[in-house]
Amino acid sequence: MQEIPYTVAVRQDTGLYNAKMGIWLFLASEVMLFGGLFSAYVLLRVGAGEHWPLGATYLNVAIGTFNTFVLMSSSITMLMAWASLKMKNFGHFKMYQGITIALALLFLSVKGYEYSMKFKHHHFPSDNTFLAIYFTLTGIHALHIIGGVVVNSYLWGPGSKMWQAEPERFTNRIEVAGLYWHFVDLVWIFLFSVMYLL
Amino acid sequence: MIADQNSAQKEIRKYLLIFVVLLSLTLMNVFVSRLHLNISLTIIIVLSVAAFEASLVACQLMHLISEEKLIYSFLVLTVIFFVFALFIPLWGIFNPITGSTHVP
Amino acid sequence: MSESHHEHESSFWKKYIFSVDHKIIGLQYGITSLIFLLFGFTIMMLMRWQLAYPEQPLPVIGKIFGENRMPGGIMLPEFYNQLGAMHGTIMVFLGVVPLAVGAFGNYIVPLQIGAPDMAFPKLNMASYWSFFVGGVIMLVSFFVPGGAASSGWTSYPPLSDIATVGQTMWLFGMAFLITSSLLGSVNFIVTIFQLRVKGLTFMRLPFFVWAQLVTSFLLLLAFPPLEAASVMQLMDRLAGTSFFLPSGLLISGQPLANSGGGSVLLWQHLFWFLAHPEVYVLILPAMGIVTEILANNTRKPIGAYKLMVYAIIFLGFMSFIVWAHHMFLTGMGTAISSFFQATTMIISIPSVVILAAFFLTLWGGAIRFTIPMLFALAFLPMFGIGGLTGLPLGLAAADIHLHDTYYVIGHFHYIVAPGTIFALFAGIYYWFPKATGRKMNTLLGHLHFWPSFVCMNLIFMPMFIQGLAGVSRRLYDGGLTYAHAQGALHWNVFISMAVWTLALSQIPFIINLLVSMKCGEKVGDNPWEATTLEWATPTPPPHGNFTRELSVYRGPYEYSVPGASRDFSPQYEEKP
Amino acid sequence: MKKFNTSTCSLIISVILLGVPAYAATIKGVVSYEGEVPNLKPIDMGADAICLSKHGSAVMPQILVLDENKKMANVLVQIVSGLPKQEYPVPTEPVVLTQEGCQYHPHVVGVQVGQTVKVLNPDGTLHNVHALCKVNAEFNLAMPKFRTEMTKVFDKVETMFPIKCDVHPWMAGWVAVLAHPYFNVSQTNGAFEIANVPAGTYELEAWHEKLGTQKASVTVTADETKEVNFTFSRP
Repeated sequence: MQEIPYTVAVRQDTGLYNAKMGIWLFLASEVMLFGGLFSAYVLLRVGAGEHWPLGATYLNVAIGTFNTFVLMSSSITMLMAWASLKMKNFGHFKMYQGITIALALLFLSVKGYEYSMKFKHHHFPSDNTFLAIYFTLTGIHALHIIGGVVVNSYLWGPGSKMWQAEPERFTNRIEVAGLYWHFVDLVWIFLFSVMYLL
Repeated sequence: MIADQNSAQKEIRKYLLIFVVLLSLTLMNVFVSRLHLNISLTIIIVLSVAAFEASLVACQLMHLISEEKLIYSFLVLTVIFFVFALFIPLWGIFNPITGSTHVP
Repeated sequence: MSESHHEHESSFWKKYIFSVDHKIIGLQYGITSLIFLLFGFTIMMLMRWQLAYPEQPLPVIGKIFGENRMPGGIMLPEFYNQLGAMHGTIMVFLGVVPLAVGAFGNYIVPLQIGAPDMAFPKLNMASYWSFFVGGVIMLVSFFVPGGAASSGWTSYPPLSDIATVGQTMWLFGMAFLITSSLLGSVNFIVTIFQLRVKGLTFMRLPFFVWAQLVTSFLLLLAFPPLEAASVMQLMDRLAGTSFFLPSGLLISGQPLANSGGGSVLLWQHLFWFLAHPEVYVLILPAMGIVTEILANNTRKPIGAYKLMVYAIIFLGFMSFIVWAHHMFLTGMGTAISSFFQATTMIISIPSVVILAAFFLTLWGGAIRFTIPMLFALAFLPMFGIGGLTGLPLGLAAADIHLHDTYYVIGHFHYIVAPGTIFALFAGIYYWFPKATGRKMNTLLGHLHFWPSFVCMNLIFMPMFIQGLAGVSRRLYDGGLTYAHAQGALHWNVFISMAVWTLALSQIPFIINLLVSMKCGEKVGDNPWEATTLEWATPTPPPHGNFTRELSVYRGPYEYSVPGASRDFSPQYEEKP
Repeated sequence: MKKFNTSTCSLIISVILLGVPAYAATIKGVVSYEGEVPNLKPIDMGADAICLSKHGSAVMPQILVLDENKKMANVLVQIVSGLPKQEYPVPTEPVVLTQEGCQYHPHVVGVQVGQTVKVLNPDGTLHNVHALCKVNAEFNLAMPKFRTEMTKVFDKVETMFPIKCDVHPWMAGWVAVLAHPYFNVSQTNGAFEIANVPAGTYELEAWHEKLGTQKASVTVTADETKEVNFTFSRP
């Protein structure tokens, strides 16, 4: 009775293993975090009335669209990584996971480039509440991406040794990391539409 | 879910299909935003397309469609409070004390 | 059963400091939060001197605070505001919540559901250390130039946006505390759902576990919006944005050079979206502890257990949609005020249901007046007074007169001090034998209980009188300069005397806590003859908790079951 | 050894003071006001009984203080260009700013960088000194009636910034933090005097909180006293 049950096995009455319930609860709290930020966005936009700038006035929609494609494809490759583990193909997993991390880093560098362009044109968060909420929202989102990259790289590098010892548990870890990553992509879909397109 | 090889191929083909759908919907959104319709119309269209994309990601990629009842209860609870957190502050702005010069 | 978990001789660090055992982490939380409670209490004693004798030098220790805090031993208004803000922050975020959820939750919940440990042990350790770092940041913020945060524990902008650097440290400290609570709540929910032992269905869960489950949901879903709000306030303070600074804001006559367009109400909505569930996070674990102790010491099952479970779930849900009753005076219209007034009235119903169930349990019980029972019994009327005095504040019309007066201070302190903290004392006396194998001394217990009970009332009852007289809260001189307050000023000296006596009456508790660890009366595994699972473990419970196969056969409070051999039939015994 | 050092230092200082007669020039003058005098409403100190009790008669605002022949007080005159670039010794005795009678005296004051400013509160009521400086660190310190004195040092040069009391809104003062000692505020008779000015041509600037600034250039040789007058009028 020493080892913690249901870390890998699924518990009958809930049908889940611990980590999956844990990640879904964490994602629920993330929904509330971005909920708080979007409620701020809505309040600021309504408060600003008509002189709320269109997204396109400050933001380059083309780069934003490209970034959305990058994140969506990284979401798909993350899924492929998990699928290839399910098919016991460790080589494919390493490849797809590597691509996911690379795409995430690409997303961050494009984001960094966008930020530097803003600062070069002297658009700072303190200019108006649109830029303030833009930098805050995308900044928090970028922090989440960095967190995801750290976890994914650990699972790609040292963490993948667990594949030999406990393949089942390692597959679950990738699934859980995948759920987090899809959520980050889901938030970006809303963020991109709200900030760049409206 | 992925029992053997050929159903695996089917799954992967489904994911790629979803990927293409997501890309096209995003492009459609960009196109709609360039039309410069009146602002509330664009908001409705763009947000509903984004919501559809998000549901695609959630149901298919995150397998929410075949998830346990317990996870649904957590998420329903969260969405209720999300809606409250989003719209009550707004209600506060649109319903000021009458007779006071309340500048939002 | 599973592979033997060899108890490798781990170093002192691994075993006690960086431990992943929920019991060690529980004790770490307990010790740290008790120290913070003591520190928060001493801060308030300092404030009471200033309220009782405004602008008179504090004898003896007045000099040690330095010239920019208490020149010549007399307190400055800035220092008083720092003490006020940090008293609230430390007591709520660093004292009561870590004690109620971190210490009791971590230690007792896995034992009561028959689990070897929490679902994610490493996450559990991370949550303690994030709490610890947050606490250190809060303490250090006293010594930065300009002192600690001084715009109340609610830190409303625009005042908090232009405050000194202490406010920025408060925000960083809060970020760590919020992370700690989030990690903790995920851990608790998964543990309660996933690691219940065979036979322990949801309706056989001890009520303490129910209380911790609902509390964890409150923490999980209510804290993130405050995290978002504190990130925005950090942006306001460091990046010069104007989330919470409306345009055309004048700071003592000078227009602020900011982009404006922000809204002060945005912070208040996001803060109170957390803070109201937070105050329920303070009270629910206390209700859980009192239930355990009442059942055990009346030798009777809890009255209407199922009803209480539905009541606490309904209470948890409702606590998310009442927050704007803290904001009746922010210019809200009649529609939104009446909505929140209605939800506030509705939420008082489940609290009354639970309180009534407690009183029902006393009816016809063979009451044993042990020390934990004394505290639990005192909790009932005190929580009753606290709850009932909240009703006028919940009604928008009455709140106009009572908002931000000492009436509010009396109301919530009645619930938190003689309510929650008495329940936590009861919990310490009740579970101390399980944690150490020794019982706390009864005489010292009485010496601690009776004066504390009397002083609590002497402190908080006059606050209602002051509040009704219109004395506002957070006044540096207790209302000295206000004509309407002159009639209630003498109560300040009275209350301060009671506060210092309350401090004296905590000394027996501190002695008792420290001394009984070594030389308290030795007791067995189930000294209180209780029925829940935590008493099935050896004392003190080893790593991995249960040494034998365990399953649950009946409800949590099967006392005086007709036909049973003893007056209690534990959950874990097949035939009582 | 220690004693020897102190004596040599004092020797050197005295030589400097004696041996430098070139600094003897002074710039004097009078600031006068031209045009019809606006009749200002007296300050209503009713909000604080203690402040009210300090004054027998009505208290006129310090924004425009004229004597009978329309000479202006509260005008800061300083040398703004032409001074050699050098470190000036910081005077040891502090500038005293009192809040006597719930008003700042002096209303306008010049302070050298690093010079201590002593703020007094003899009124027996709560004042709070809120300096709205942008270059120096802004501060907002309470002075309850038991805190009769407080010292502050400004460590950066800054042009005129307001000092306000958040308890009494009518109280207002102005402070300028300057790098050199060549400045003076005109008295009630409008007279100002800048002493020990080294020989050279300088540009003077007279500043008033409402009527703006005026410039004048002046050339002084050693031991000379130059007269420079300014007149302000309503825009």
